[in-house]
Amino acid sequence: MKALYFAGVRETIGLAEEEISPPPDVVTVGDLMAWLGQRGEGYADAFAEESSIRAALDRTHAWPHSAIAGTREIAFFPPMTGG
Amino acid sequence: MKALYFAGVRETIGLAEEEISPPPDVVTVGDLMAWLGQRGEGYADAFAEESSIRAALDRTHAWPHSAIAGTREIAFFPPMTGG
Amino acid sequence: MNPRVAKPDVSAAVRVEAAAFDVGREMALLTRGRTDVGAVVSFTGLCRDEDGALATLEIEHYPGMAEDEIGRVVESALKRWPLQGALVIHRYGRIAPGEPIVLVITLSRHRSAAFAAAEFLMDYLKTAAPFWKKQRLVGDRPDGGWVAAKAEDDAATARWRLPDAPARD
Amino acid sequence: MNPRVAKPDVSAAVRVEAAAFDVGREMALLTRGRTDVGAVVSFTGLCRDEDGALATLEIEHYPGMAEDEIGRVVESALKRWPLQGALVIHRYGRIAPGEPIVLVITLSRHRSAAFAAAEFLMDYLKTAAPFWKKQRLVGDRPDGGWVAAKAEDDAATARWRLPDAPARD
Repeated sequence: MKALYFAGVRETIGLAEEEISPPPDVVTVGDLMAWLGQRGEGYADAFAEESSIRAALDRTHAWPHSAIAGTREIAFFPPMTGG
Repeated sequence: MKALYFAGVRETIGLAEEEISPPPDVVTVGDLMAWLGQRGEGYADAFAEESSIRAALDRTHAWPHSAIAGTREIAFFPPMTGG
Repeated sequence: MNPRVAKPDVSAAVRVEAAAFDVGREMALLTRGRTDVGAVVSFTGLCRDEDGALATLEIEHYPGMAEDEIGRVVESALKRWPLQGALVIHRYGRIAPGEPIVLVITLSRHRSAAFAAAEFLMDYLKTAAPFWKKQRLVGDRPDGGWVAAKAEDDAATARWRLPDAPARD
Repeated sequence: MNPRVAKPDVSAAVRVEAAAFDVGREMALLTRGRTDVGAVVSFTGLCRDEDGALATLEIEHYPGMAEDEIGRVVESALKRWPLQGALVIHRYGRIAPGEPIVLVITLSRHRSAAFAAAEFLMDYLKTAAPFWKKQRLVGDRPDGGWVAAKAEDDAATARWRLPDAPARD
């Protein structure tokens, strides 16, 4: 599964994208955030507050409870400030 | 006092403008409409229905009960359809 | 007419003219050299051909009052919303289908004021600016008569009325 | 991306690009040759200099999702209002104060639909389109950080929510 990081999340983690292989007990977006949060300091900071992160599964907005099964691309980013 | 007629009112009366000298008992816009309505066939038709006519005193919207004293220019026209 | 408003950095203008206007050009002139404007809303009213029935529209207006009345509506908008600029152009004379009739542009720091003021200006223009449209039709009977005022336009204007403002009719 | 809609005479387009756009030109292209459109509303979002503090804005976006998400919002607008056309352009990259960032244009027979749809599109873009703004400041400390999302933008989006639509968060 490809993970993409944008804006503040990208800067805090220090990576724009990477391949990840979460274990089978990582079922939801929220599970994945908790799992990623344990990969190191940048990750821990980026995922410290679940409510300040948004996620998209295959380029569609998702929620913490959304299931990640079958997803090819997951993205994490702060609340959007376009327009 | 100068009287101006626009759009359907102008066509029905057959005049775009004229000088008028209403008698002293013509006090309001409504009085003036009744007085003008007696000047001939076109006028009678134009002023037959008070609710379908709008008036302006010196280029400001007025009501049937508005007093005409001191007015230099009065205009009559149908409801507006600009924009 | 060009009613300059005393507030700094607010440019308000009203034009009543026969010639067609260029929306992009008017917008560029209003925003040129400015770095304090965040939102520009424009409304352009175009002449529809009524499914091919309309040949041309003839717009009659009350010279002098048209400018004054639009100017008053612009002043109301400037009092009501934190605008940085407002432009209204209304054409008169003969207008072909597809041509522009009316233009409203509003400038503000934020979008909500610019949107609300533009819609307010259009609603008031429709019911209070002294313009009348006559239709010239395609075919043997070219006189399509005067366009009738719409009750929905009065309703659209009424919703902007402040609680303490007197009703107009 | 250019999601053509099956309905006749409705042109919908979404563009995400670095280059600046020309509002007048885009409007002219949308209305060219048409005599059925009565109302054109445009919204242009400009980069403000924040009273001289801002040097440039850097807009990051999620390529692919940005186009898809705006396309979905445009589809919603087309379902909700009788539009004859809709265009959304959103820029990314480095943008100087005074430059345009986002453009929304809506076409309809009547003004109320064009106004409502343009405001709806802007409200949704603000909260749902994957763009993030970073400020570069004038002076010794150029990093102004990421612009924070505003609660008022969420509230503006929420008011368009239909009674049966699920909340997004």
